[in-house]
Amino acid sequence: MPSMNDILILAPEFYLVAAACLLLLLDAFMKPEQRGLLHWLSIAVLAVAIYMVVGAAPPVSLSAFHGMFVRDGVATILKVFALLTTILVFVYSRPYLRDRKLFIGEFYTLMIFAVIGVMLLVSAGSLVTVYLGLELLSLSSYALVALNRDAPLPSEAAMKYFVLGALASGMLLYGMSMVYGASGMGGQATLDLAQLKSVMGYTQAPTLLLFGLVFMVVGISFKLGVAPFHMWIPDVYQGAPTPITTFIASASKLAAFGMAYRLLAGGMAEVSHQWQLMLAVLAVLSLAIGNLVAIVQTNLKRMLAYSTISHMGYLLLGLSAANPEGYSAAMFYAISYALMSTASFGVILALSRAGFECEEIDDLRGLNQRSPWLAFLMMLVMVSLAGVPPMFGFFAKLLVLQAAVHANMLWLAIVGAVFAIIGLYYYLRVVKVMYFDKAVEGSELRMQADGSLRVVLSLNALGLLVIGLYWGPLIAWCRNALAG
Amino acid sequence: MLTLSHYIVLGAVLFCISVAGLFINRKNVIVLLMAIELMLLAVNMNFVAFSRFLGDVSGQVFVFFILTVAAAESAIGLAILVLLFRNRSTINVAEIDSMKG
Amino acid sequence: MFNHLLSLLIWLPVVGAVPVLLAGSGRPSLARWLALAVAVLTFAVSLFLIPQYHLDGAVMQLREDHVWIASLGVHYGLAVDGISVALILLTTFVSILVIVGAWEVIQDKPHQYMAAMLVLEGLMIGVFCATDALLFYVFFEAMLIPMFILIGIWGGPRRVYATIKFFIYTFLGSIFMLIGLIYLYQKAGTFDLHALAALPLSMTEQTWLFFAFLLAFAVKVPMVPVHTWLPDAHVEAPTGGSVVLAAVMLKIGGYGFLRFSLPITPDAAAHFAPLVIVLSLVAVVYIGYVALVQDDMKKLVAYSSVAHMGFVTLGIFIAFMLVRDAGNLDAAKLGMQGAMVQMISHGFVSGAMFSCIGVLYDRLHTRQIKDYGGVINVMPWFGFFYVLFAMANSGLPGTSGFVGEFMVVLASFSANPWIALFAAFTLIIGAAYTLWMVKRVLWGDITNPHVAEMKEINGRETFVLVAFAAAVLALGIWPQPLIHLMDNSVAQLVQQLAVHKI
Amino acid sequence: MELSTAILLTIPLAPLVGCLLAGFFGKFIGRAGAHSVTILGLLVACGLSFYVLYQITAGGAPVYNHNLYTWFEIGKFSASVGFLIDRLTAMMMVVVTFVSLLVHVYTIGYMADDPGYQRFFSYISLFTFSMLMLVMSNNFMQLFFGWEAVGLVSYLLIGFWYKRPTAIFANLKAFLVNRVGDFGFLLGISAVLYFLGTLDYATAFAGADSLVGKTLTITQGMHWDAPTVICVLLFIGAMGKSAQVPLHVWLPDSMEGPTPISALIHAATMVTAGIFMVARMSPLYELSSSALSFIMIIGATGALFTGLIGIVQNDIKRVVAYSTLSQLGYMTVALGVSAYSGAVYHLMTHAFFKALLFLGAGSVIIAMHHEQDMRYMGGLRKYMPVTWITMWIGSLALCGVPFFSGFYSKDAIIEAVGESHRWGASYAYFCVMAGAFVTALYTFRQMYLTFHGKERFTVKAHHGHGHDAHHDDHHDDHGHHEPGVLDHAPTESPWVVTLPLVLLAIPSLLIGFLTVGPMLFGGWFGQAIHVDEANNVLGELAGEFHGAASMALHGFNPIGPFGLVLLAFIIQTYIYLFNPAMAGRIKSALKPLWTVLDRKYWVDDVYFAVFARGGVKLGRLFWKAGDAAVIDGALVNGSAGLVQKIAAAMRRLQSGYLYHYAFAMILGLILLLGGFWLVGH
Repeated sequence: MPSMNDILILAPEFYLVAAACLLLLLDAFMKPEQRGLLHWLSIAVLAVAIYMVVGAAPPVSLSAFHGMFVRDGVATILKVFALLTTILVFVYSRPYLRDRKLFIGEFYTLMIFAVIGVMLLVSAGSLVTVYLGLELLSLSSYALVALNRDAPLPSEAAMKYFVLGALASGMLLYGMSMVYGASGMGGQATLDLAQLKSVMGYTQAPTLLLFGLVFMVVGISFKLGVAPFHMWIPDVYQGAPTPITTFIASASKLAAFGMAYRLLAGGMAEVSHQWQLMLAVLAVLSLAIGNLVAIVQTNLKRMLAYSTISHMGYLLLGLSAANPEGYSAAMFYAISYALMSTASFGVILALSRAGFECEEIDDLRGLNQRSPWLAFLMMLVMVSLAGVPPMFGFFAKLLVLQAAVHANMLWLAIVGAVFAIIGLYYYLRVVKVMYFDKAVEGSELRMQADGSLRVVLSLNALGLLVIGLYWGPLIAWCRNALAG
Repeated sequence: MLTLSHYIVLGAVLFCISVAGLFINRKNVIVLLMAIELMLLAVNMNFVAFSRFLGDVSGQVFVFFILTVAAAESAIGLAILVLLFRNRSTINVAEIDSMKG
Repeated sequence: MFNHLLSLLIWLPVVGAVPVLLAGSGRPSLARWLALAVAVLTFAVSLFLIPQYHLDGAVMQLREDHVWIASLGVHYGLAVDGISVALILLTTFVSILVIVGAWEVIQDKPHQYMAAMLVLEGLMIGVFCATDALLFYVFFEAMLIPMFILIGIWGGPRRVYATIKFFIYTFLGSIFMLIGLIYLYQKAGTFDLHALAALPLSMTEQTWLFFAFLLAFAVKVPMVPVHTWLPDAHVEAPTGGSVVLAAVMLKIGGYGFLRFSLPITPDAAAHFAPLVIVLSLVAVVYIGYVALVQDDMKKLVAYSSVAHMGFVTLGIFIAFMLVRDAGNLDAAKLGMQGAMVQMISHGFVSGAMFSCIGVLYDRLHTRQIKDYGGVINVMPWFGFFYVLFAMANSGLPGTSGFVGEFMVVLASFSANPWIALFAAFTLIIGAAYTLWMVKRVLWGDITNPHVAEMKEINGRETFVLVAFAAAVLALGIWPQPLIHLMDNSVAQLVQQLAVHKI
Repeated sequence: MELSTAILLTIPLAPLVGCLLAGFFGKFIGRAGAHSVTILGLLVACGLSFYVLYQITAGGAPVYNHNLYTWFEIGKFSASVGFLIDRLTAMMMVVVTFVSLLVHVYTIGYMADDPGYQRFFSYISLFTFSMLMLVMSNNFMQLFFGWEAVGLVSYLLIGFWYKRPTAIFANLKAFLVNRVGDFGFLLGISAVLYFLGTLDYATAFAGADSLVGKTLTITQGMHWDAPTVICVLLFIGAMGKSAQVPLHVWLPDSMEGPTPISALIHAATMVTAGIFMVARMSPLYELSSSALSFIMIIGATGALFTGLIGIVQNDIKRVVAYSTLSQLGYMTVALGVSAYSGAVYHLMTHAFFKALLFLGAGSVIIAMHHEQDMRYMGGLRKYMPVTWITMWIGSLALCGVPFFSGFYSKDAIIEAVGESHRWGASYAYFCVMAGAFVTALYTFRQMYLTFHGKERFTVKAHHGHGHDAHHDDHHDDHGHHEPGVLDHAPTESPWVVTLPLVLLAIPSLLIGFLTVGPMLFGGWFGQAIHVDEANNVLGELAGEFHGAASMALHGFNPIGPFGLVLLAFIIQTYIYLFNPAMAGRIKSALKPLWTVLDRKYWVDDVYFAVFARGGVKLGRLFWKAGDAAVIDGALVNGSAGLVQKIAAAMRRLQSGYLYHYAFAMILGLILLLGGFWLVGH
């Protein structure tokens, strides 16, 4: 029987579920013109959730439901930033949704359910929880991608996302089943990650375990969008409505990191020497594919998709170090990436209007003439993505490279460095288009007249600079979380 | 007398069939959905087999979860399928390639 | 104020850029005056360095040290030695002239131009102050952004190619240095340059690190064969951009050698000194010939910059040969001092040359030498300055251009007469390409009717050129104060050369 | 009593002040203001120089050697700005300031209607300043400063008429050829610093003996004698500045500049800087007889062969220019045989009579309305008597006719060479003897063509506009003339022009007679010049010296230089006074020889083809092949293009088909499985 304690530990999640259902109910009884209220309500709901996550953050790691659910530092950090980025998504997407008649309750409820999925995933204590969290997140995302029912691209994107996602989770499950089996051979068969960690050492079926591991790595890589399991990323980023893309590029990347951390660092710690190398190989692949193919993109969202792939490669650099320092670096990277991508897509959202998606890189031509401030923000984001100091993105790169060097994978760090140079090119191209090209006559590049969007977006972009100048507390937080 | 390995092999075979179904099939999306279901069944087969032979019930519990989720999954899948057909008036996999490169 | 003098110097222009930016394109003159005010203020503050820096005190002075990232032991550490002081003064001095020089020349978004200049100034000062490798790297890289913008927005027709080439070239160089720094951090657990200098390293490690640093700074200097970004950048950059680029930014490469290659990898540097020396001599001779045949004035001066910076690297690395092989510390100091003086002097001379070309360009909107000829007929005063700076560029005694080259040649003869021979060749080739340009631009009868309509330099331009001329002559006639300022620092650097780390 | 620093400082600064005033405020102070301030400055400098000379010689002032300020000081190395005033310096100061003063005065007349009047005065004052810095220096650094500074002014003055293509070509050429010399000079200074550890004269000379036996390793097993290396390198500098073969090519072209500076810079002072420098370094040069042989041979070659070219010149200034080259050769030879004081003495006398000749030529040019071609002159003596007479004095001095100043210096040099046993001395002796003959040939030719015979110009009222390209080179921008056609008859020049002629004629005539005893044979220079006993040829000659008069009388010796001069006189008199047609016949008879001389042994052509054109070709090759093709083309843009290609190729993998995506995943899975299964086993 679940004890009161269990309930308390899961308080934020339970609260969000309840809130989501209420919002759904509310939406049903609401006149369309009152939706603004819904918008602010859901933001408030998430804000409160953040408070509950941080405010009641336990000093030590607690677990509920016989260890199926863990609430520790890592979980807290990831949840906070997942919720935060979701709030950002809400703020950025209101004008966009308004212009496209998508300003409906489902969006908010589904998003909140997806966030719940994220929260479950990042504090999963057992294979079952991982699966449930993952599916809750994925299923909501599938639906969200298809939110715009009348456009062809979103439905195609949704279909691709769904099929590949299902395949990936199928593989993940298949891997889980083998790991489950392997754990039984020589020890007590278990689905609990903590126990897996301890029994893995004595398994009689190393091959079975290895196969299981590979299948699980594939599942994780898919979620992260690491080559060669990245194929869905460009199409989904391009096809999905930009707010959803933003969410997939931010919160669900945090979730993916959390999943990787729970499964590999948690369950599979014993065989880290094996998945370390796998991740290294995958990292190189994603760095190459992501950076190279991004160069030839003309569609901004698609280019950012490929840049995501390369960034996930850098994230793997940190993970593959397979030590707390590496994990913290990777988490730091995941956070930085989440914030950078919200900002970059935020600019797109701020510029797109009814009938104008502002998807093409050339759409930004002469932005500096039309709206210098927005151009400046976008430049900050691009420079940060490129990893030029003193931006947040640079220090994230610095840390993962350092983690790789620390783990005696100097070669990997050098590969990362080389591809950083190639990556620089396409980010600079965006700056070039905004600053050096003349604006096309009659193009009305205006920032959406939404006050909250303007303020929050500015804060988000400037934050990249500010954190870059003073990133000590954040990295310290991450390190403590992983040390404890 | 059936041993664990028989079940595992069966599971593997099912899995392979479903995977093959996923990328050999050039026709129609519904086949994809079926293949996915089949894959989940392969997984369930593994879990049940392991849990039975290793004497641990949690595996079978997991299977229930999977079955439930699978139901939801296929529901969403079909929904998307409907959308797709509404927008493109085709469910031919070979024609869903407007985004590439 | 004096305990945070350096921070003040760095952040004053950077923060000062904000109001300039806020002035907006609507009020250009306000933006200009604000920018000028900030630049002058910064210069005034930088003048306090002279009394504040005690020549007979410790080498590194005006220290500021705050923990920046506690968990990684990264510090916000600033300090200056004589060399930094000289370079900082150069920076603040040139920045004023750049802003004055751009006054009404820049009509398109002047506020952004001025702001970028100020930010650039601050970051460059930061580079010269940083005692923490990571902080240095941050300034070193951040510098690229405003420069990228400057060339890209206000540059010439091929500005995009040039500026992206510039950015990626430099980034390529420095990213490997970053790996090197990370490696050092793994060993030393800190980015503090002083600690890194004390860190013992095997020859293999030193070699790898040396080449990582070499790549980073060779691109910046630039040394042959990684110099090709410079001509493009210069040709396309607006006058102010060129001036800052040539006058200050290139020096950061030479400065980097002093701060990184020498103290951290002395043995590798000593071992590969001949390589660098050969490259420097190639820069002097080969680039000299290349400069000879340029049709574009800016390109010509850009190439001559490469040749002159060759003396900087030569002077620095000749010191290794002198200390390690000949044990001749005084000659080593002579060479090192020569390199430093050459850096400062080249700052003035090249800045002045580019300003002159800017003056011509503003009138005729071409930099092709063949479009000019007989300019002296219509602009005698300009001609005076042009000849003066040309002579300085070809190393005429009495101008700053002579001092550094003279000292480096003297020193290198003590190392090996052949090196001196090739180095001294600059006397001939340098005069050849510079004065041939003067002949074709200034002398002769007017052939191009547009030249006949050129106006004599106005007060603003005169101010800029006079300022440069004063600096060039002062340094040429009495270099001792500058040398005295850097003496301790150079002496200490030379001491470090002798220390084996293995 | 000790010389005061203030006075010494005033000497160079006075002209500098004049220069700055005339240069920067020329507009305000006007022409009169410009020449007054500069001449005033020169008067001050000249007067003080005479005072200093007096103090040093008669006043018993000790040698002055002090630093004004430290230029740089690094470790044990230092360079300063300071003065070393001994008899050598004092004499040079007097020569420089005196000639310069006269040239200033002369310029008032010569440049009267030139738009660049103020600029010109500013330049020549600047030159005086630089030259004084050069001669007064007490260390190598300052010497090099003056060395290059005079080069700069020469550059500016040769190109003074910047509209003339020939002028701006000549000044670039002059500067670059001088730079070739300075290249060696700089290395020489480096060698001094390397071997002697100092740039200060006194210290360097004191330690000079330590050089003996030191060597410089050029390559494995190849060691050069240190003194020789130093001396030769330094002398290369002198070769540039003093226009010694093979770096002489710039001097004739420098005649593109206005005549006053030809007199001042390219005859009297700057070009003798090299001679002065070597004399100043005599303690070093005495250490290396091989270097001295080298110097002697270079000088001898110059003395003869450049003189030969003078015979075929038609431009009156170029004749004088080539005679200058040849006379510089004489001085150099004297240096080569360790007769330093002989060289310096000839330097002094030459300064007077050569300046005189140039200014006289200038006076003629004024009279001929800037026509410089002697073929359109003749019979000028009745128009301009003063010029005529003074020029004759100068010419006879140049030829070394006894009692004229030139005789004493030149004859002494020839004697000294005769005495010398240095390797190559016999060759040198032949050259200087033949040189004396050649000198006389072109000198008399010049005088006859200019002042004697019948007039080859016509005076027309109308103003011709046509002009042919060849002679245009010799025109000023004072308007063009048909050759030999004058607007109005030539007249004697104004007093500002003739006065300097007279003032120069006097020393040309007398100074030798008066000073030869003490200066040449009396060891007048004292410690300033150091000669080993072994090499002291002048010392030996001093033995046979019994007063100036008897020396002159001995000079009238038909088998000897004078005989040659006489012969030349007879020949030329016959040809140009009695049988003018013959000149043409000889020319055609000796066509090949004439061509050789007219083409100046093709030296200029070779240099231009090899160094100028060759350099540009090489540069273009480096640029296009090295920078453009290899570095930028192949490496920079090449790699960028490669990346683009790869990217374009990889992009196609993203086909857009679901089953391809799925397949990619499966493939990845299988690879991972296979890979790690293999790793496992």
